[in-house]
Amino acid sequence: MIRENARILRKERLERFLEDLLQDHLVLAPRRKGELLLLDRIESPRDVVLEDGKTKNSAKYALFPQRERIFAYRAEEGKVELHVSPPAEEKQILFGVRPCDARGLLLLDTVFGGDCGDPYYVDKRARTLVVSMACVNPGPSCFCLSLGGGPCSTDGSDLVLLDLGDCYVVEAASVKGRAFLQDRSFEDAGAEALARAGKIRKEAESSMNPAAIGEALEKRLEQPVDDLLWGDLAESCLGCGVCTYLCPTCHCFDICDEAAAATGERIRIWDSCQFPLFTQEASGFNPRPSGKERFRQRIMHKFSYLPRGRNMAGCVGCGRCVAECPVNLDVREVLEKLSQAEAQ
Amino acid sequence: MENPYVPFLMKIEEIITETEDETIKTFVLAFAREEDKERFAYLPGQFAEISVFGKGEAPFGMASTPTLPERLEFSVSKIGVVTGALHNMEKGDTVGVRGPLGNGYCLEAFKGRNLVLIGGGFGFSTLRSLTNYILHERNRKAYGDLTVIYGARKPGLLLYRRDLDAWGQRTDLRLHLTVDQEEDGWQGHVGLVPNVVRSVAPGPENAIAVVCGPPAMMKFTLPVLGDLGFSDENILLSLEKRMKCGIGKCGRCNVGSKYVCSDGPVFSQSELVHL
Amino acid sequence: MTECGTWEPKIVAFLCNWCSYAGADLAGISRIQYPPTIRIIRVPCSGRIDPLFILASLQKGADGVLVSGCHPGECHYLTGNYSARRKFALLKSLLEYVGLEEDRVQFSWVSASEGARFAKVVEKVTARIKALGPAKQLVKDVPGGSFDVAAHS
Amino acid sequence: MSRLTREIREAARTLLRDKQAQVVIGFEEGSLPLRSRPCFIRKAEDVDRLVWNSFSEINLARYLTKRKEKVALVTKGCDSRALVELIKENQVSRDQVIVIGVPCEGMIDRARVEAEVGHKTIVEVKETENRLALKGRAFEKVLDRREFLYERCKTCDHRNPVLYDMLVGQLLEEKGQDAFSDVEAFNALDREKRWAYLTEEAGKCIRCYACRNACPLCYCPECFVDTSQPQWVGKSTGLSDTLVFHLVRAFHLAGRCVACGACEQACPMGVDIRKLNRKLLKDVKALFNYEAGVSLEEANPLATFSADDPEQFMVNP
Repeated sequence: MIRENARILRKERLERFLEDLLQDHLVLAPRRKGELLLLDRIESPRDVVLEDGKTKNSAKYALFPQRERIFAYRAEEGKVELHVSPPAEEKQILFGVRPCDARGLLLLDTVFGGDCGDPYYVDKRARTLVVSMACVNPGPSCFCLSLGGGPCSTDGSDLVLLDLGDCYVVEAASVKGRAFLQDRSFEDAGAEALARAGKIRKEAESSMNPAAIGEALEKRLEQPVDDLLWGDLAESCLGCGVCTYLCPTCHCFDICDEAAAATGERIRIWDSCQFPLFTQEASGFNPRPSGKERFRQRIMHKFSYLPRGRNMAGCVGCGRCVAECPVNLDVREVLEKLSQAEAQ
Repeated sequence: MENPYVPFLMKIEEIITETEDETIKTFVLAFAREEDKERFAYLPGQFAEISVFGKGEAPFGMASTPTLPERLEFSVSKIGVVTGALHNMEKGDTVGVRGPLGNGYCLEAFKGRNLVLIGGGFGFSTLRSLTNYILHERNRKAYGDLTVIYGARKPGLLLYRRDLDAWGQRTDLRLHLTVDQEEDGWQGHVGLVPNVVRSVAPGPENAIAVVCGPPAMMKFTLPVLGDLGFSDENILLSLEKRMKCGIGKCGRCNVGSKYVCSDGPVFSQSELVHL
Repeated sequence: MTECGTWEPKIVAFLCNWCSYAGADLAGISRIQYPPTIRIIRVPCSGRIDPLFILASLQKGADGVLVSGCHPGECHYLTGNYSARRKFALLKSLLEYVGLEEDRVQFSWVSASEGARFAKVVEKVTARIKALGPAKQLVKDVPGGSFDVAAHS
Repeated sequence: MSRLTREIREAARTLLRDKQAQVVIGFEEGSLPLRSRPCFIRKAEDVDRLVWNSFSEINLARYLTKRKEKVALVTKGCDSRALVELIKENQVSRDQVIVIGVPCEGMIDRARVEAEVGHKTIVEVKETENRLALKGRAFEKVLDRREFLYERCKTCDHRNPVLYDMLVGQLLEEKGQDAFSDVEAFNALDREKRWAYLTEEAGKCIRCYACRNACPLCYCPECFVDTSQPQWVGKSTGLSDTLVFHLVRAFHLAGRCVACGACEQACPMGVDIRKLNRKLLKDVKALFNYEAGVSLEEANPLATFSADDPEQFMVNP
């Protein structure tokens, strides 16, 4: 992963580097707001907190915000005018996101990109440079390795930084990243630094114990799972939206109007498959009437439908749903139980 | 790039109250711009999202036929927020339209085949579209026998009476209307759609059955078609789910791994048994 | 509007059908003058008032809300206003606590025979709200995009 | 193993073995350090999963409504108060629940512990008596658990369950009455400061409804934020809608909130939800002399009245 083309960014130069970026970019980076560590816009390099692990919100927040206007309208006396805002032009940098979040963008790319793409996402993605910070110290809720990523994965990133203590090894992971590096003067990483980087990476990986989630589970989920098991798995679930809203790959949304007397706007907002209203029809009929069906949908969508349809699981193992679930309903255990459940 | 979430505007040209209880109205919409009309090339079975500004959007199948491209017609049952607001609108008002969305009936594959169209209640709108398409003088020769079986709870709830009367006069279409509750003067069948399908017993040879209606009707019609000898590949269903984006992104209308909006809404029974 | 100094507040008044609404009616019949600031919504009883109605009014741009019912002991439904009074006490205190301008939401008792009192209540409520100026705190910001909303109103 | 854990397991074993209860709802070890989580035990041989520790924070009364089985519930003070309200509101029948009462010495606020170690990754936690031994990848630290309790636990005056069918451990001495000094202090701030604080807190909210769904008393089949005809509250994270959501939710819990803190501990964004509930707790006590979840007989303060209730806030021309 860390290859020949790697460069070095000395820590004492980080502040200057960020200041340069702030000149002509909107920079989003981990920063503290009270006790919360959030990926949010920074005004100064001093706002950035790189050592404290992953942010509460995931990188999707920057490309698929919770609320987005589709258009504003004015409707009077049967006449309607629409006003669609032109896209912003500012370039943005996601600095210091974790490899799991960067990898999550690949899944969002498959959903929002491609034919009939989502103009908001596609436009922002094109304007965004992803500079991720490799994890040297994965936490107990992390399970990126189990899903094909890793604490130092370069998937989805343009540049990846790895902390060597006194400096960062910087590696370009995309064409965009290479072009970015070329424009700036960095020292080449010497053999010694690369060796240290490799060692740190190995240590980070070996500190995790990956459970096998993958083809076996996918195969298993092609066969029906006992409805009673879904009931058991979902028994403690509160049916809130924490797991889906903080997830870097969950992307379900709602479209609704917010209206004043004659004007208003149509907005696109996050929605969650865990909410009863998500599928409830106007007649009151709900194809997923209870928490059990909604829990099943979340798991099946992530670990069966998406792998089948988009060739990538809807999970990158960031562990936010594990750590932030109010009742500590651990998806890793759920998957393990599903893998072991006998076919019907 | 084109923004698939932004509707174009259409004017309500006519509002037709379809049912005696006035809960279903058909809205006839006129294009405001020629380019919208040209872009809106659709097949029977496709749908569009209709916007009432300030209330939101809801999906409706086109009830009109592409053979009359000047107008779009949507039949709307007054159930929720958007449909309620639509019912309060008047001739001359403006709505938004996004579409055509989803996949319609595969007309190419229907060519030369006998067609059995089975509809119930409100679900009949896209079958009306399909029927009128096939009956068009340019198209009729390309298709085999056409049988239409359509049921409602009572005669006053049957949609498109003007079309049904005209179809009844024709010799190139077998029309079977049925109601659950008989009324004076009713000359059609009495009984639930699945039972009528069984008694009419359309032949499965070289035939495709298209079913659209309430879930219960579809559920009980499927085994009847099976008994009559229709294979799963030759049974098409048009599904309905709560939808928002209509382009397979917002995540709510899936049946298993398929989205009703972008993979459907028309599915063959053989596809559905795998979901 | 505000700029010209002729600003008049918009006040949503929830009046109970049996007392305060009749009181307002009497004020009208008796030709008692009071500020034309209120938009009346008739409710069966002050006990029907859900705090949500009050907050929704403020969200939609009301500068103030007045809720008025029968005097204690005179409720058409015997105790509706007593129950309401407890709700109102807690709501008033909560809104104040969170820092909402105190006089935006006000409560009163006006009977069917108190046309003059009704007019005085509206005067007092209006004066207090006028002193505060247009409401901003809970107003839901629904932009009209590039449309200049103010220019049209 | 702590004495309470042992006694809870014994009680559960007996109840399941004698078929007095079909399910025991209690706590088990969580999958992460500093966590315990709800568990549902239906077989006597599984009772050894049950634990009791400083992380048994979730209000398990949340799991009682709409349940058909006969339940034995591991119940601390605040859970029991929620149960009392649920019984009074006819959501749970007293006969359906066997209350395994557990006197509670307060739960640990893990956010405080995490802040104490500078947000370094904690991989292991051991609790013995009042000591909390933390282990990270490159550090070890021992804390006094009493210093890291939730605020609400520090001022809690119902550490013992208010009703129980069996008791594990020993009743604790109750602290004095809550003086609501936090509410007083906040009230003393300028109005603009109070509003600024509340809007900042509401600005963090992501409308995930974890607060509502974790609350044992938020059991409405359809919440006011979810109604569509009329749609009272917008669905987006606009400040106005978010504030109204929190204000009205707090108000719906007036005289019912048992101060268990389920809402704040469920909130992933650290919104100070209890700010509103605390004020209502204080007012309900001061104005109507009522404390929720303490007595099965006393009527809910908003379901009753007194002829001389305060009304000095009314406009009097």
